[in-house]
Amino acid sequence: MFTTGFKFFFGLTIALTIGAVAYGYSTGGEHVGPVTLGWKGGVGDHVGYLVLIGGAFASACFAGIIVAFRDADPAAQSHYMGVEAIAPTTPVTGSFWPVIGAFGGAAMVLGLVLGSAVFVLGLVICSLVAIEWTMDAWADRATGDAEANKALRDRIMAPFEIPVAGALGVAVMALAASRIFLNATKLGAVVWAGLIAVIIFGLGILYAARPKMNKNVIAGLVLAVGVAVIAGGIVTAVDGQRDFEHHGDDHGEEHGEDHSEEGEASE
Amino acid sequence: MAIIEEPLALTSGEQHAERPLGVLTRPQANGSWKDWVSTVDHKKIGIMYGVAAMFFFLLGGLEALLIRTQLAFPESGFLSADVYNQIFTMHGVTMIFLFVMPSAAAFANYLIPLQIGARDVAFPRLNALSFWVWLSGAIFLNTSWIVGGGGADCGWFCYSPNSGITFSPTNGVDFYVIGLLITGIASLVSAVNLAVTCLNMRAPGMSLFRMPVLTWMLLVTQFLLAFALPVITVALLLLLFDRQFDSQFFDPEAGADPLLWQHLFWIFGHPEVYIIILPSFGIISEVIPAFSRKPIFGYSFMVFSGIAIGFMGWGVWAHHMFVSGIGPISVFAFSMATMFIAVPTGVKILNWLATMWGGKLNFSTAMLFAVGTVTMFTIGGLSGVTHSLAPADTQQTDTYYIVAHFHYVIFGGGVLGLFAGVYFWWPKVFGHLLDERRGKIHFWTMLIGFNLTFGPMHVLGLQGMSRRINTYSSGFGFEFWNLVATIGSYILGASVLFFLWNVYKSKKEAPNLPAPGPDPWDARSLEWSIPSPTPEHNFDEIPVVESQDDWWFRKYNIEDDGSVVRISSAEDAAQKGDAVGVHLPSPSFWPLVLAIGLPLIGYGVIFNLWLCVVGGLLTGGAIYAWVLEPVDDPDADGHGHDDHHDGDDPDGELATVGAAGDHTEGEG
Amino acid sequence: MTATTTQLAAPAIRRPRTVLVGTMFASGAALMTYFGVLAVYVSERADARDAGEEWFPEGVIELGPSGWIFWTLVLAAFTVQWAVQAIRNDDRPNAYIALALTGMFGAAVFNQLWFIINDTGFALAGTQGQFLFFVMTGTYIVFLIGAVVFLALTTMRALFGQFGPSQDDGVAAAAMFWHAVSVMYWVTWIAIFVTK
Amino acid sequence: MTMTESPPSEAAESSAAPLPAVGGLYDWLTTSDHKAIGRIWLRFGALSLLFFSVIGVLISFERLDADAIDVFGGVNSYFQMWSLYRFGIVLMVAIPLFVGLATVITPMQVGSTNIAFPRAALAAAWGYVLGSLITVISVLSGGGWGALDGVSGDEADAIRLTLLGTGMVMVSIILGTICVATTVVSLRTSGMGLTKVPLFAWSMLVAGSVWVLTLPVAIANIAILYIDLSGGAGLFVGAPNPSFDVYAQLAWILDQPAVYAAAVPVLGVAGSIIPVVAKGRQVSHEAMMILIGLAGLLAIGGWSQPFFGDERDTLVYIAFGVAALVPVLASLGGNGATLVAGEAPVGIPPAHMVGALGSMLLFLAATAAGALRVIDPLDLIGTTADTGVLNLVAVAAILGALGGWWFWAPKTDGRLFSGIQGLGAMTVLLLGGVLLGATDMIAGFVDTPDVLLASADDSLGDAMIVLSMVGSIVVLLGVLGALGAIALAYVKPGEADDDPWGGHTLEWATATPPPAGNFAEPPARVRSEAPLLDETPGDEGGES
Repeated sequence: MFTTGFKFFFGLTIALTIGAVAYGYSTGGEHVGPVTLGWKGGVGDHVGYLVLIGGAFASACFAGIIVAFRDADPAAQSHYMGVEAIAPTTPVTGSFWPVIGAFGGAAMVLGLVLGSAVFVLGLVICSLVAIEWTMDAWADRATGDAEANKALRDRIMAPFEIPVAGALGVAVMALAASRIFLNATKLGAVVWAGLIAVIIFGLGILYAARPKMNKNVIAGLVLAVGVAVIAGGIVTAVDGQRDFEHHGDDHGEEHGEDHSEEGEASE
Repeated sequence: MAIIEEPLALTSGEQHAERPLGVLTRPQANGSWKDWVSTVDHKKIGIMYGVAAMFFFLLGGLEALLIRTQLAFPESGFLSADVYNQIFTMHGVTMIFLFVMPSAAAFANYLIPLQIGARDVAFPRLNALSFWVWLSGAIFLNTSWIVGGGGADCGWFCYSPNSGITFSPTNGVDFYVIGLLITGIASLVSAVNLAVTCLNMRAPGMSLFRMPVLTWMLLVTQFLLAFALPVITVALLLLLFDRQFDSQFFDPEAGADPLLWQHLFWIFGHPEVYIIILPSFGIISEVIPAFSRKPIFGYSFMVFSGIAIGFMGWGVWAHHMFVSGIGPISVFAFSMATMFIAVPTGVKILNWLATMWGGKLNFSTAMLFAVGTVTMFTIGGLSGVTHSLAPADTQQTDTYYIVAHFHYVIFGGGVLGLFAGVYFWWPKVFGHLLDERRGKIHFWTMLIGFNLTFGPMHVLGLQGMSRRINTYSSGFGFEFWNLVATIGSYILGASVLFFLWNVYKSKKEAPNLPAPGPDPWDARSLEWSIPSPTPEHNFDEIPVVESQDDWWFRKYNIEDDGSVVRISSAEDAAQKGDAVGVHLPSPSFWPLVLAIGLPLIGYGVIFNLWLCVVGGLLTGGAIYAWVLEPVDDPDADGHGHDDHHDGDDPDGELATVGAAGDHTEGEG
Repeated sequence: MTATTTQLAAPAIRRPRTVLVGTMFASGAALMTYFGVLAVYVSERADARDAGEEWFPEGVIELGPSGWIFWTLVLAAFTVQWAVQAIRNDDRPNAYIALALTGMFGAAVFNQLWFIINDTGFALAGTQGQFLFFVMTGTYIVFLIGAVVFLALTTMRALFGQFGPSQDDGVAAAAMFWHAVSVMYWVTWIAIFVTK
Repeated sequence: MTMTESPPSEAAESSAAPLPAVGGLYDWLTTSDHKAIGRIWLRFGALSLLFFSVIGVLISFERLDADAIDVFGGVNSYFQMWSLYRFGIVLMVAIPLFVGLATVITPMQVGSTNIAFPRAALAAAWGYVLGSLITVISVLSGGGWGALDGVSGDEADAIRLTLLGTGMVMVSIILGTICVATTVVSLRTSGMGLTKVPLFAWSMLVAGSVWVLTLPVAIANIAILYIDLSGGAGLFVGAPNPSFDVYAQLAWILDQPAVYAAAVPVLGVAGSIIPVVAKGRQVSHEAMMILIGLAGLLAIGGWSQPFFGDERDTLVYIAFGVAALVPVLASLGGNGATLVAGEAPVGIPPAHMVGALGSMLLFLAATAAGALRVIDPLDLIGTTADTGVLNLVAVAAILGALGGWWFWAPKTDGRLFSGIQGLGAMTVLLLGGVLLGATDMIAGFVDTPDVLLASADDSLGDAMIVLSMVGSIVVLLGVLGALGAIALAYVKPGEADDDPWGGHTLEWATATPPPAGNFAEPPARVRSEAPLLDETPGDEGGES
């Protein structure tokens, strides 16, 4: 019995295959090329032909899979599991990781252009997110008890998260403070040092007084850090080129290599 | 740390999550081989120690036979000088670190909890860790034959500069260093664990001075280990840095003290001798009273002399170095100290003799081995005293006289005692006796082979034959006694094989013989008050101890007129081993995983540091998993102290009912 | 710390096809990306041939190593299904072994591909053929890494106790994506290595 | 290390309770509720719509007289903005608005408690936001899809960033779409076979499949371009002078047939709205499904990449182009029939109906224009007809999305948008779209070249360019009106019932605004494509 989903995707397959063959012949395909994936004779315009055939292949896979699942009808899924009915979804806890992942992806994109440091940062963020996300997904379904799930998750991940977060926090603080100190005048540095100490102290008091931080404050911090990462990347790109001499050298080396390789290849 | 004291309430009809923590879920015993690799039961670990030690005994013995074969005739070309060096080094290392020490650990693991009336050692998973780490280190050490370009070739004490890259360019010494570091970790962990067990896990009424002598001697051994191993660890680390990372701790040209290694090694090395010998003393202190039908003579002298040895053992290390130029005052001081240490040892020998004196002696195989231990150790001890005299030692050093001496001590005093223990506790461990007739043949062939092997070495040594030479020229008068020693060594080897035959045959015959019962020897300590083989939970109910040799007093009463009257048969007095729902520590795979990581780190240090990352991840991951492994028992707030019953068991009351029916109700 | 984890309620059953359908679409997208690169590759190669230009220097690309990758991926296709089957049978040790083996095969493929890339001595800024060769293999490597990461994360969840007879979708999804990535290579193998 | 401090009974209860919403920024960043995720798409899409409408006006202004007017400062900047408008209006406005609408509505339409992979959907939404920002900022700082005058140097970096930003938007769209499509396939409520899903959900499955099969090909192009620009052989872009080639390689996304993919959901929106307006069932639900599927099929692109071999004169290209008219026309017919068969609305038509029908008309106009465009003798390819088709499709999609938003506002935003304001705005938008499309089509007939900043050869062309600018301003006005109405609805919320229109499908069985988990209790077994019509009279609205 052909299901609706199958009909749709298989229809796509047929149409795209016919399209591919027709396109092949109409763009200069010869002999049986267009019907044999170019086994004998040309297929015409390769780009169009291959994309059409690729689309046909992908939708054929879709068709095969979806008919194997009986369109993933709720009845079919329940039958497969041997139960009367399965609720469509189970509750999923809110999580910062998707948004951090998006920022990590953005950092990778920026890094691909701006420089490897930003890219590596993005990669690290994305890797962390992949693991954390996986563990969140794991914990959400570890047991049927949301409290216990949270407890299990914390039990597994807290031994990593707290030290890493602490180290990162200290690193960011140290880095930021050092930038300020380096930038300020001699007296200014002293003033800044006092100011930073007071701020830290104040935040400490605040946290001690209100240990349950407003979640929106946390959200604001996450967003701020994410923006800072992006902004940092851009600043590095704009300003960093003078500070970091290697940046220019890297390009030089790359070009040098390219030339030598080219020379070899042309020999 | 249990936070949810009660299991979470479930809506009726809901299913339980199968494995919410996946691999972190504690495995359950299910009767397969996995029980052995995940076990935290001190008895199983003890057995594994024993089996593995036996394997390395055979390996070390094979190496010994190779040595003796090479030395049987002058100018033999059987082994090259290089291979010979590797063989005798690995023989020494194997026998000491991979046979005698783990054998002692086998007895300690199996018997300490039983003798003090505990359900397990203090830290069961650490106990498993000790074994697996030791085994991984042992295997690592021996893989140097395959991947290290041969074994270590610097002698078991591996003096510098022989141990340096210059004189030992293969990776053999690296394997020696890292292998001993790994086994050292195992011994250290085990030492802490067992010492805590002795101190903290004793049954009610089991005061320190009611502990059996074996437990006492093992406790002293654990302290010796705990203080001696860090020293060798330091030395080995320095050597590792010298070899792998170009440091210069042992390079005199760079200003190093040439004697640094010797001091560090022997500060560990001499206590190590007592680490080897004290368990054996403890064993025969249990065997001799049992077969003399008398309590041990001078229990407190026995204990205190053991403790004295434990202290004085630290003050004699430089007697290994009399000829190294440490100066006359040092030599004198250490010479005196060495003579004094003979005193507590002599006390022990006299006490054993006095125990036997007037006893109703029963020369079972175990007793024969015990008596053999006393006599052979006396020979070794006396020859030892001869080199406490520095002038004599100057002559004897590095001759076969020394080899003869320490084999009489270690084999005669140590190994024979271990065999006494093997015959004595075999029924307790495996539920059947080793055949006595074959046992006696084993004893006599071993005794003869032993004396034939090592007796002549006294002569050879005094004749001036150096140890550690791969061959000798004819015409110095070494030929005859060397040949005799070689013949003796083969007899010794045959006796060991005969022992294995006895094990096999006895096991096969066991079903047709009457069961030995809980107390086949009419012995005195608590392990005989429970069924043979020991049930998984040891004691149905933790006994309340009222005197030294408590078990004996449950069988016998001393009347006012001094006569001994049997008040109960052993079968009646013994526990039945039928308690149900006893809470036991859950098994765990992580000790094994952690142990697998360590040799990887070792290989990494030698070959490629990336491997260290893999090993480190494995080890670190195992530690992490270990820490997070749940207790998975609703009642778990500790273990081994009292009878909990399983929350799921609707008939949990049975445990108490069953336990209440036995002796404690009547006597306690 | 929960004193016990054995007494907690079982998680609710999820729709068993959700992850698989999602992965199906994602695999389709991945395949189409790959076909997109391949299309340009083949097209430019045909143009170069028509113009009588040399695409690759003679003999630089050897068939041997690429064939090994082919067969490695054939093996991996079996091991990854072995993992699915094992998790369905609640045979966890087998599942872990199979997942680890598949990951190892993935690493092996990466290694071989890296060797091939180095072996060719091609340069990104070389000829059109060399450039597109980099693009092709690079794109493939990205997807391969993606598949291995998917497997690794799945393994992680399996190790922490997820998936089993009642819920094998995660492992099956990883397998599905793995197959899609294998298909990419098989197509590449024919398109680049066989019909150079 | 206390892990569970609450008593067991509480802990057990909490597992069943829906997750509490904190609200505010925290929810924006962490939510796992599809409605909040969809709102991220919708709101940022609305902002983008405003931005790109303004850009549209600016470029049409510049086009009036290239020599005299210099809005952007040079021909190169003009080209950058011109291409930004084209990519933006499709990839960052039209499609995201539909993805957002679908993220909110389709799970409810199929009776699911949430979208499939809510976290992935959230990541997709933010990826879209960030990707768009990266793209726009990089273009504004000198990037873009190549440069007409072949500038080199720093601009190469910015161009690469533009490409990657575009790629990030595409990946996010694919990810978001996969969540929606998977929801439609796998999370339907009991009894709802695939033939019984509401048309909007079905159109999202179709469009999603098309996007999943098409956008990756563009990503492949981007990958090649990126690597090429990063020190490749410079085969396609003539590095270090990135030129028009970058745009040319990607232009197929904005061209027939791929561009139609952005508007496929229009058919679904109309198909969902019209029966409700008509207060009767869709005349032939299955036929509509087939038509939507057909529209999707004919919108599959990627195979026609003129850069690699201009084969746009082939039979297949022409056939695709002409055939695209058919499903749209037929679908319009079907909806018309539904209107006729039902109780046609009396008096002022509701805004969403204008949006739905208007978008259908625009889409029809687009396909008609496209059909003309592919007819070889007319020689329209390469002229402003390209832009004409694009604009028609884009405005059709925007109008459709806004119509849908108006219709589903109680579910997306928990309030009603003003009907009158919406009606006005959409009418203006419709007019603007027609003007925009028609002028460029006519200019195309007199061979006014596309892309390049050049005056038409004749006065008709010039006139059309002026009218086109007027059209873009009208569109902007429409957009301003619509967004203003939405903003006003937040200032003065219109009271909204759970089911103000008498809807047919399950989203109207939830409360307004819908709670977390959507349905207080699982919907009753579905028996037709319009489950709420199946219920006994008087029992309207499924929720308690």
